[in-house]
Amino acid sequence: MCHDTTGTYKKAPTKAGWPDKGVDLKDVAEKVGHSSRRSCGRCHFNGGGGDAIKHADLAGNLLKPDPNCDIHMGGLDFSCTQCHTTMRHRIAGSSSSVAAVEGVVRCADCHSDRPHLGNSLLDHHLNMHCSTIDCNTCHSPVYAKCSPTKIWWDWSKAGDKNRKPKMIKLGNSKALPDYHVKKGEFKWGRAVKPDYAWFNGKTKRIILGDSVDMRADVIQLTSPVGLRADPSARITPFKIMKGMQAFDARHHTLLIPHLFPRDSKDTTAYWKNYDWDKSFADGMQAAKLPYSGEWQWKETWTYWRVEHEVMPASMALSCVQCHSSLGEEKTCNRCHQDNRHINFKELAHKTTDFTFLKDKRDDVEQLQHSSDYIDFKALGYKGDPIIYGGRFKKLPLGALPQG
Amino acid sequence: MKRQLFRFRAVIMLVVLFLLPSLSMAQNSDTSRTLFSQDLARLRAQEVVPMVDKVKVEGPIRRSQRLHATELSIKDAKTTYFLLDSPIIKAQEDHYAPVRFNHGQHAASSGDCSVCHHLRPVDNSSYSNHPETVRCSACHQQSFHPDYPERLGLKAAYHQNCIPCHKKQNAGPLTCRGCHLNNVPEHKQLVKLPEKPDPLQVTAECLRCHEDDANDLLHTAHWRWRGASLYTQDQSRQVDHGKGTTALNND
Amino acid sequence: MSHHEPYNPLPVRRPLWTPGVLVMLVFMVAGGITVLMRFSGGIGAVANLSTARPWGLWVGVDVATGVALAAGGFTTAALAHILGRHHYEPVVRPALLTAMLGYTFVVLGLLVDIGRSWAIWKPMVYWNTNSVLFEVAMCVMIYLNVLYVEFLPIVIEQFEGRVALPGFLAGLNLPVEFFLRFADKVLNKTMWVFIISGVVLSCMHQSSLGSLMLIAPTKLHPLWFTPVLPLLFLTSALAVGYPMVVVESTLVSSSLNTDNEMAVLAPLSRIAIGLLGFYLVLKIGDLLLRGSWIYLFDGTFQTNSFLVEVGLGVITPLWMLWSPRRRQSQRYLFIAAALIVGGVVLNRVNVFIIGFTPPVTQDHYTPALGELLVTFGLIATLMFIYRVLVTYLPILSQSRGDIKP
Amino acid sequence: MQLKRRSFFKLAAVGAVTAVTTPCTVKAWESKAPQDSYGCLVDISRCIGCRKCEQACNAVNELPTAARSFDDLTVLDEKRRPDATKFTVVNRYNTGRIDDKGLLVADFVKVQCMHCQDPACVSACITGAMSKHSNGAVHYDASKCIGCRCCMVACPFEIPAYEYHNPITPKVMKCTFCETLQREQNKPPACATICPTEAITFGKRNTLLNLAKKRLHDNPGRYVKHIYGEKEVGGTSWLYLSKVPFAKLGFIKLPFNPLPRLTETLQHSLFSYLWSPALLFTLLGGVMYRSHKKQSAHQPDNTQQPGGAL
Repeated sequence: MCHDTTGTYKKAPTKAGWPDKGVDLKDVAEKVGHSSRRSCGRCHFNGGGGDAIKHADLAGNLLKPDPNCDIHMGGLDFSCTQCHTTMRHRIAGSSSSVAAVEGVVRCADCHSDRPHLGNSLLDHHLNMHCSTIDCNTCHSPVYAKCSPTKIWWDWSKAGDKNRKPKMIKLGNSKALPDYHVKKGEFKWGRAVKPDYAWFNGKTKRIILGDSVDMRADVIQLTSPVGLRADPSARITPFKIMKGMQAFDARHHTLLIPHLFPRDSKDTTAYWKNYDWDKSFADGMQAAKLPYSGEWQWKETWTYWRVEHEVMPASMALSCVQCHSSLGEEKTCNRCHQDNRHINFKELAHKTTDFTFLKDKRDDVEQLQHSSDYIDFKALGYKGDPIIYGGRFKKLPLGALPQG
Repeated sequence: MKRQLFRFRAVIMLVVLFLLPSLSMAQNSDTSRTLFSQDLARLRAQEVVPMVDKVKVEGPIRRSQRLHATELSIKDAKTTYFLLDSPIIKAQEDHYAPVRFNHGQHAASSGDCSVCHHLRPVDNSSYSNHPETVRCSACHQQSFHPDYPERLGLKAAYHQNCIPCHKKQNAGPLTCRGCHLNNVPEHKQLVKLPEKPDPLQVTAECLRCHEDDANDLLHTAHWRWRGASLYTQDQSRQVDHGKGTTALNND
Repeated sequence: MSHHEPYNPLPVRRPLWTPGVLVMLVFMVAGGITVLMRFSGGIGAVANLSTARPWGLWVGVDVATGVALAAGGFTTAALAHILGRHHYEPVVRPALLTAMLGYTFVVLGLLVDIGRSWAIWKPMVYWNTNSVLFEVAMCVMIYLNVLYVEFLPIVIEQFEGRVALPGFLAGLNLPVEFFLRFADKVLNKTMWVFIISGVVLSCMHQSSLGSLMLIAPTKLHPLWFTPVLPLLFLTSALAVGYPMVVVESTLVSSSLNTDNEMAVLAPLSRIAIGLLGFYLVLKIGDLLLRGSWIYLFDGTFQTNSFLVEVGLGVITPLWMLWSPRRRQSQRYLFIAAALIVGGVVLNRVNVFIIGFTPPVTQDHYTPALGELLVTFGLIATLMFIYRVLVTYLPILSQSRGDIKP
Repeated sequence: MQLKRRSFFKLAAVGAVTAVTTPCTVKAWESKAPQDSYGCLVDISRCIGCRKCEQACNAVNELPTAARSFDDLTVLDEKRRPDATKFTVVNRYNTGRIDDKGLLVADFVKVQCMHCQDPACVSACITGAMSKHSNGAVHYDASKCIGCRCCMVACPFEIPAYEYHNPITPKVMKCTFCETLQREQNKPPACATICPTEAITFGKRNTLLNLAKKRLHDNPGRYVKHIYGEKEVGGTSWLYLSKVPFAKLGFIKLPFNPLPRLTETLQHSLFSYLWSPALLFTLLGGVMYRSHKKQSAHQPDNTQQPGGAL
């Protein structure tokens, strides 16, 4: 599977266990090679049961990526393992969705902690940002650029055999259903602006069998850990996968449904019998967890960090898209008194070139000229740090509102 | 002869460079990637420049001073990305996939061209642009050259420049595989399987040579669907989490 | 020595299958099985040899010691036939037999030890005249044939005119008879060439066996490594020749109840003292001259082995045999001779095994069971054949004719 | 036994002539080292212990698949020696050398046949299966080998290994200097070609010696002032430069004399044209003749002994 270079290897339906009978195993074995975007993507592009369903930034388009979509894989033809280095088959990378870790990959591993290479003032300021802002914040300003992803999945609506799915198109994407009788109701997103949160590398997780606080409006199955006051935390972009899932009303644990029928005689599989109770009973039994027989639908969020699909440097967010204060008349020259040869205003007012997203999203123009990419107040600032000071620097630069 | 060959190659390169923008403009954006930086780098890697006969030997400090005096700086590094895949090395052996070399990154972090470009050719006529910083392969070509016994071959020049510095700076890749993948040997001859083998036969055949790898694999998170979860809040001491245990809905 | 007794070698008419012989058979079978294992699984299957210790018990004992202890053959021949001391003839034939069998088994031992036994003929075609081993091999090969020729008259004496091969071989009776007659006639005239050649060849390879190790100055312990090692090997071979005859003769006479040869052995031992004394002087002189005596008291295994070799194997017997009175005692004589033999055996073992200390790997060597079994098996076979041959051929002197029951 | 007067004198004359004439013709021992041979210079300070040389050696010489992958550097935890399945090994030595960060720095030493200029194994080999080629290689010819392992006894570096588990056609196994590569493809030994840092420099031995001296001169303090193999046992084709004293890296101190000198001098001065055996033969013949005559005079009836032996 991992070292197949022919692309013909596949597993029998349910995509697990034995290889499909039709595969020419001899041919596959004779052509083994390094893992590739294709072999890794076989699993990792399909998180959630299909292409780009859950991952915000991994999808089948990365087999032949547009350089604008992913500069590493598209422009420089990187394979996964060139960043996710392996040691004795342990593959580096810390996923936000799955807890197991066998090494961490950071942009700085290649780009260093001072990744902006020039020695201009701008480079200096950008490098200073690196201790507070994750690289992806600026360099992956939108996620799911090239393949639409699900951003809402309501399991509770599943089973309505009469409901006809409405087909949606996002930009020039193919038509996407908003409903599937087996799976429930969806919302799709494309070139979505991420949610930003402080993140120090650790994730809070609900593990199977954990009881949750049922009084909460939203159950956060995974959520980033980090505070503004935490020096190791940086503002990091996330896709929040939202949806409705079932919890055991008495044990307050997440319920696992049995979905895929084992065989033609299966009476409990939801996708055959459409009976949640039987499905939960069977699923929880398989997981060796208690099931009380009563369930309750709750909204759940899982945070998926946006880390792939880095855009070319020319498409990174520019200063003014977060720092609305720079959009005013006085810009960098608030501090830099002598103008020298730099046109500060032009520099500050420059906005990102999102023309690449034209056919991917309807409101590209609006996105391009937004100056509120990061909601500083939500992240614990009083407002734009240029005005109110950074998290460890009490240096209000310029016109601090009096009073 | 060599020089002629070089000129010929240079002409081809120029043609390619001129055609490049028009090509990418002519086609839609989906195929513009066909000749993006990687392809350029690939073409550049194939060039073989004429060998420099004589070099100017001076101490590292004097060299550094002179480089500064020429006002040559990092900004002059036009090419930021190289693929190290020279036919010079391949002529002797071809065991490894090309190495990505971020020239810009290295130039910026060292801040001093003379760290790597430690000598310059005495005769600079054929390098009218930047005689001070000719590429590695201008001096370092064939290993054990009978006429230049003290001169390292290209491969050794790379390694002797890269490895000690990475170790000293404790930065960048520190292992062999950090820089280059090895080429997978042709398995057609190695694999001995009957027609239509059953999966267990295939596994046994793989294990014939790769038993250690198989053992390694059995301990990985990708096999066990569990593993150390060091970055999970309050569970960093638990070592048995993974897709098999998390509450994500995976069907 | 004017009154030498008439000497009358005769076959020993005594039952062959004694308990002692059966014990030998057990060793022979065990050795045989080990040899089969060696030729099916390789040397590594039965021996503890390694890259740094390529030579072990087989070379050290089967070959080097075997050659040294067969020295009785040429020393007695030289004494009795070249120097014309016919008084010593009663021991010449047993010594000749010992030498012949000894060398035969050296070659058999070599066949087990060398990796490509089938290629043992190659040195005859491919010559490396720089190689000491080449010289040794050529000498041993020729000398072995010389020994066979020297032994032929004994066969002739027993069978000439009486050849009666059993069964279907009877057809060959006539040719064999013819050959024996012819050989008798030719050898009668040419035997002196073989006798002198035997001595010359022995001197050559006995000394060269010592030169063998001179190629490895870093490996051979300085107590033994000396440019005069070939001379030491030659003198020690000369010195051990007669004591070996004494030991062998005493063992045979006591186990087969034949004559004891004290009349011959006592004067032999007098010569042995001289040779042994000469050997000791050379050895000590060499130690002093090279200054290697400084190693003598450093307490290592090698040093202790050297002390035992010289102390117990040379000085003690020299002291024991010094007095003519003690020389006349069969027991004293036997013990002293046995000590000399032991000393030379230990010397060869020291040079080839114990003193061989590869400095890079400092690899140690302990003989494997397989090596011991092969060595014991070979020795047992040798003794068995000796026993068979003295039973059927006129070798042992029975001058007094009183064969005890 | 009959020793005829005439035949004895004939023999004596021949013996005496050889005995007198030959010792004069024996020349002093001379090195047979090839003058324009190739060699390799191993700069231990450049070796990074990657084991690529082992891998290349294994592939080129078609040696058995190694039990552990060549990428597995944990094998360096123990000191290894070349054996029948590997012609070269790299060993790691921690000599206490410390880098500028205070971390221990290991040194790596490649071990293989040194291809001596006057090889002891070649001198010792009974059939000449070992030979020194003009290109510098000490060549092993299995077709002449009888398996006596005298080469292994003779080698001061304890290099030649043996296929102890091959019952019928075992071979001596050692570095071949990739002679076939050199001859047929004009390529350096595989280990030198693959070495990523050119820790192994291939070239004419004389050039390499000059190069080594230049490195010693140009990098003061970097190396110990010794080129191992320049003079050891009369010189070796493989030369080593090191940062730390060689004694700490498993190199033994060796005499500068070529090892075959002693035995070959002995052999040739004693046995060239077989003068000494001839002389001894003559002498013994003389003694025998005298004692024979004396006895014949004393005992005119001394006929042949019964049994004819003597």
